[in-house]
Amino acid sequence: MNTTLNTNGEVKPNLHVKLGNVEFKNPVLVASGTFGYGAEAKQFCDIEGLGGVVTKSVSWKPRMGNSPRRIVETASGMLNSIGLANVGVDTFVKEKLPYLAKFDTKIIANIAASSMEEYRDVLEKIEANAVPNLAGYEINISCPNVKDGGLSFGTNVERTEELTTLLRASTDRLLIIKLTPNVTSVAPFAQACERAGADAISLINTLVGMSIDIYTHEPRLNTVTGGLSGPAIKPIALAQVYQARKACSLPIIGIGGIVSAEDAIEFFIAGATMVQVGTANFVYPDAGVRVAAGLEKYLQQQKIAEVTELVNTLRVKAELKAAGW
Amino acid sequence: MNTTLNTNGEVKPNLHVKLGNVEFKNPVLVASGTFGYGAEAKQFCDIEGLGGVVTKSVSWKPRMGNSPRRIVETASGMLNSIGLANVGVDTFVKEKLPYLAKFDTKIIANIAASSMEEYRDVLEKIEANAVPNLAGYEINISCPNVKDGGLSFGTNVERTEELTTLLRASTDRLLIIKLTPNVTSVAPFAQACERAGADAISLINTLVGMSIDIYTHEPRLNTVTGGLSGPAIKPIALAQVYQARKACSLPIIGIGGIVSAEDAIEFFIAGATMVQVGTANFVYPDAGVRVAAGLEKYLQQQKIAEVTELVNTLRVKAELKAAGW
Amino acid sequence: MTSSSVPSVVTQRRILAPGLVTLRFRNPNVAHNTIAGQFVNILPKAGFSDPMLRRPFSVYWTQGDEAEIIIQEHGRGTGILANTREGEILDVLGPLGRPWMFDSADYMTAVLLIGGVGVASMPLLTRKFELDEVPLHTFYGARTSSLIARDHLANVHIATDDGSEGFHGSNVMLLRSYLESGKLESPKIFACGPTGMMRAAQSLAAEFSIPCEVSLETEMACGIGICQGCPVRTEESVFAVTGRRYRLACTDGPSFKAEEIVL
Amino acid sequence: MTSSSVPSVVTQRRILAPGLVTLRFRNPNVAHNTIAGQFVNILPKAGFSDPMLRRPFSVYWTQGDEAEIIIQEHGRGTGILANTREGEILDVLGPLGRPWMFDSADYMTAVLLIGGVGVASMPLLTRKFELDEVPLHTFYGARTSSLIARDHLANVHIATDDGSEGFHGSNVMLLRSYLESGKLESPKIFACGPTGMMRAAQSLAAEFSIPCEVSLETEMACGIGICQGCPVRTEESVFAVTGRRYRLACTDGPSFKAEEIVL
Ligand SMILES: Cc1cc2nc3c(=O)[nH]c(=O)nc-3n(C[C@H](O)[C@H](O)[C@H](O)COP(=O)(O)OP(=O)(O)OC[C@H]3O[C@@H](n4cnc5c(N)ncnc54)[C@H](O)[C@@H]3O)c2cc1C
Ligand SMILES: Cc1cc2nc3c(=O)[nH]c(=O)nc-3n(C[C@H](O)[C@H](O)[C@H](O)COP(=O)(O)OP(=O)(O)OC[C@H]3O[C@@H](n4cnc5c(N)ncnc54)[C@H](O)[C@@H]3O)c2cc1C
Ligand SMILES: Cc1cc2nc3c(=O)[nH]c(=O)nc-3n(C[C@H](O)[C@H](O)[C@H](O)COP(=O)(O)O)c2cc1C
Ligand SMILES: Cc1cc2nc3c(=O)[nH]c(=O)nc-3n(C[C@H](O)[C@H](O)[C@H](O)COP(=O)(O)O)c2cc1C
Ligand code: FES
Ligand code: FES
Repeated sequence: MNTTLNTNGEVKPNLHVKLGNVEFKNPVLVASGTFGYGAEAKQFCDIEGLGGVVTKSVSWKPRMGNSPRRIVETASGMLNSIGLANVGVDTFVKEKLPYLAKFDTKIIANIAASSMEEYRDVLEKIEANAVPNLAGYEINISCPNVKDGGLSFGTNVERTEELTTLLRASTDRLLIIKLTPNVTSVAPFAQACERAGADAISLINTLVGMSIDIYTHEPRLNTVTGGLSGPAIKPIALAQVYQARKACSLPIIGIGGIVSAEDAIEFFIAGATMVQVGTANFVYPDAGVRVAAGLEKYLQQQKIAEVTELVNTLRVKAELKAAGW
Repeated sequence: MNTTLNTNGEVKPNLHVKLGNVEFKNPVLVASGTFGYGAEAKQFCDIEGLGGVVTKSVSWKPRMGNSPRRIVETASGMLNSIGLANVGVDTFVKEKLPYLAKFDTKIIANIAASSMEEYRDVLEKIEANAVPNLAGYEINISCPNVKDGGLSFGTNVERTEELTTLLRASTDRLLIIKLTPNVTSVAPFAQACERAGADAISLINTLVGMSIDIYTHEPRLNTVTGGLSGPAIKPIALAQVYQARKACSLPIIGIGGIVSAEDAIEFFIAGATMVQVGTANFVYPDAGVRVAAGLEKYLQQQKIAEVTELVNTLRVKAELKAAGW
Repeated sequence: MTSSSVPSVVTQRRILAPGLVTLRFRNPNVAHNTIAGQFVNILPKAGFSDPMLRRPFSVYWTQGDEAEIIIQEHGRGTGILANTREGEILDVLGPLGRPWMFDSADYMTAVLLIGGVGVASMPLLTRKFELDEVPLHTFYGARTSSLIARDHLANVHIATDDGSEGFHGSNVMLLRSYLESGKLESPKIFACGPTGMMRAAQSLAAEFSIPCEVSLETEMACGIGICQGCPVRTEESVFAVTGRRYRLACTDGPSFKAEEIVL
Repeated sequence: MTSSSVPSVVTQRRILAPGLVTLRFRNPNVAHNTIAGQFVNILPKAGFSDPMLRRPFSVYWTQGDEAEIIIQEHGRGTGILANTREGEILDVLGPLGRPWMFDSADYMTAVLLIGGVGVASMPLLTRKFELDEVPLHTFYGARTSSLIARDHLANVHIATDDGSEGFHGSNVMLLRSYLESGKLESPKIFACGPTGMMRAAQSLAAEFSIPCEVSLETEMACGIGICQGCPVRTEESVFAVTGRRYRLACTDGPSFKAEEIVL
């Protein structure tokens, strides 16, 4: 249906994906907190080349963020302790949402809060000010670098389920729960989201990490520990997506260390329907567009008509499957 | 007491550390599974320059290991799925232990098993064949890449405590429990080990990770998922050591991504009494000796007389401490 | 149109002193559009993730289609970059950041206060002042004479820590003597250097009630305002008015009014 | 005494074909002690962890205090190494691995079966046979004529996939015709090349009941037997006798008796 021909008369692969009843032009989103609210990166990235923009976590009140130092480069990754610095939901709906509404792409509003009620209030405020391309919400229950950043929800199956149920009642748009990798097993969380009626889960958020200045004996980050992201964590993210894929039937949005189309394809094969590009935006502000372009090329070379054909195609040998891998 | 002068008449820093009543010549061990049984690396590394050798996990019976492919390089790290390939405890006590007994350094025998009884039997067999420089045991309850590799102990606080109690009864040598990072919080595990009478805990073992060949759609490792190690995981390891340090008063052996003396020093500051060098041995077989040498240099430059003065010296601002960081 | 990072061939590498080099590269966008005070963000090794992040460098000079940076070897990233050879390709993103606020009407004499590699943004600023015929004094402090990058500066008063050239002592002390003597008519300080020097400049400006702008170096993940990783703490007075506790060094800066921030 | 990795300065770089280069470096230990079939393990970029692991290369040639390797660009590690320039330093660990088993008494004619960059361990083997005056035939298969590394080989029969030189087809087919004609007296095959070629060599050797040794390439983390990351599956018969399911490519190999392993 969406099959078209490119200039060489070859079939142009179809990158469209559907999540719930929302159609995205491609499966590549930019991750919350790594692309601002769109305006910042606009000069460097063709926003309409993205499947969508997940906005920086927004909370009820504006948050100043943590005091410096907020970032530390590590081997193939970085630690951050931004502290959910954000403009607050009022400014978000007044300025940020209308700005993003001008682009032909989808918006997913990421919400962080420290109580059930705050999550709901923020969501309802956005819902009341929705713009046409607002696809839905991503609920951040997994921020490791503020003390009230939702991780108390993210590491507790019951609270995850309760929160999801509550928010489900407040919106018909996409409800996506963003899970943390900082748990023994992601499976029960994925299942809790499914039971509570989420449309999808996204994973992973950052891993708890730390770095120390050996001359001052001080933690390099102001908050002692922070969140680890970037290529270093890709193998972990991929394993968690795979484990979530086996545990539930919700669509999964894969996140973690994606820099190239090849990285994204690993996530599709492991079971993700869409992906988000995070830290890579800091290196190439148009990383998401590059990933989408590379994806199209790969599909063409592999003669695959639809990107959705890749999803959940991991070939695991029968004997390993039987043994529970 | 151990203070000596070097050729320039400067004070030579004292690298000795004590764990229980065992004295190690320096706090740098080589990690289990990354140095064989000593003989393999001997040509490339002055074994007596190490604080000690933690031997490859040994089980009751020999294990062939997993079928290829067993290793995959990742960004600043590697995945392995060796599958605890080892000679079995019989050969271990007949050949490997006597070989290592010839070196003036300490041996820590790492044990992996799939049942309480197997752990105990292996330990008692080694105990019965102990050599003078056998300092004790490291109990691997955290191998992620064999289905019966102890991770069922490592992710269950009660079983961790039970196993530790059982093994404690079988030896007066050092009993070190090696913890997994694949849990929501390491704190209860550290505390369980302390309650059950362990002499120390070591952490971290590898993180569960995965890599996929996007052309065959097969997992790159034969076992689908494997264990991630190397510099990529250092920030995570450091955070876990810090969290364990706050949770219990057992000595900690820090492991994860240590390549240089600077890396090791971060672990000491975070609260580790000793460290282990793992993956780095694959790049520099004498990595442990290099770390010890670098450590001595740092202490000299910083005019610190004893390496033990570094331990647990993280400076956390009062307001952060109060807030629970 | 969006502009992204551009492969830029290195056309010249000069070694000024051990660990101090300049790299000239072809990048018409940076060469034609940079205003004094802006910076570029350069990837130490494209295609590899250790090191992963770009490194920020002030634009030191521009001519035709080429731009130049000056690199002081500091850690691993600058180590790689400083050893780039002619003909190699750099991955350059920029120009980024806000320029120096040279257009304000609050001064008549420009005072450039330079500490070490803080010189990097001064040649373009000097060119601007010369074009606009603004009287200009440059107080350049360095550890020792051989570390001074002399190109494209004007009316330079040198101060060295070791007394190997010019005034023996700090450039801030030297500037103070000029201020005390009243030799500088309605001056504004443009300062870039180590934090200690910047703080001294901040107090000096307060003491003499003269405008002062400081260009800061903070760690940056992105350089374009999307990571929030480069906060600069604002003074209570600014916070009271704006409600903003922090500004971003990469997009609100790198230079700030000295009285508005906490160093 | 322990020997560790040694900084080895690159003294010569030759480009044989696009993506195929040789590097000669100074390393007396490797130069004097390598026996044909052994390899070195080289760090793509010392001090950085992406890529992290060493890359194994057969020792291609040795002379005086210098050793040479031949690199086929494959991925990121070989990409960096192949672009090393003269004067740069490589971090080289070796010689490693077991040499070719050329000393066995089970043959009179040495047959070198080469596929592509599998040529790497053959020059030293050729030198050994020439020294020992062992009759020698080399069957060298390549995609096309320009990819053939001709140095230091002897009695070479070429086969190319595209027919651009020598026999049009595979070197195994060419060898088969020699074996069938009985031209080779009591031969032993020494094979190194792509897995397909090695399997073909394995069958050929079985069919003609002649000894055959194959040199394998597996992923390696350490190259010295400490990681257990490079298993080669042994034949059931070997397993039955030795109880070992796997051998290690790095220390038990890289070359194995063809009949003892599963390819
Ligand atoms: C706006 C701006 C302009 C700059 N202009 C110049 C210039 O013209 N010439 C020059 O030599 N240097 C300049 N610097 C400093 C330069 O960016 C750092 O020296 C460099 O990033 C250090 O990288 P490294 O890998 O060598 O050091 P490492 O210490 O290994 O770097 C580790 C991390 O810390 C960051 N970091 C370390 N030191 C600094 C620093 N001083 N400022 C910012 N980040 C730092 C790195 O970017 C990296 O993320 C500038 C910095 C900024 C913010
Ligand atoms: C004993 C031995 C001798 C060799 N001799 C030569 C030689 O003389 N000349 C030459 O050009 N190549 C040789 N190879 C192959 C060479 O080591 C690989 O091409 C190289 O490791 C690929 O690294 P990369 O980073 O370019 O590729 P990538 O695919 O990016 O590497 C990813 C990982 O896979 C491993 N890997 C990928 N391909 C191979 C392979 N074929 N063999 C082993 N590991 C691989 C890498 O070492 C690395 O760990 C030899 C391999 C072995 C085991
Ligand atoms: C600087 C920074 C800020 C982030 N802020 C948020 C945030 O506000 N909300 C959120 O849900 N995730 C946030 N994240 C997590 C990312 O969205 C993403 O889950 C994580 O970085 C892993 O992906 P990556 O490796 O591609 O960066 C942030 C990550 C970084 C690096
Ligand atoms: C190839 C390989 C094999 C390992 N085998 C074992 C093992 O047998 N027993 C064990 O307790 N840990 C084993 N480990 C884990 C290491 O001892 C160490 O905990 C981990 O690799 C993290 O440290 P590193 O980053 O320094 O490698 C293995 C690690 C690697 C990479
Ligand atoms: S460096 Fe990213 S916001 Fe300033
Ligand atoms: S490569 Fe490590 S054992 Fe062979």
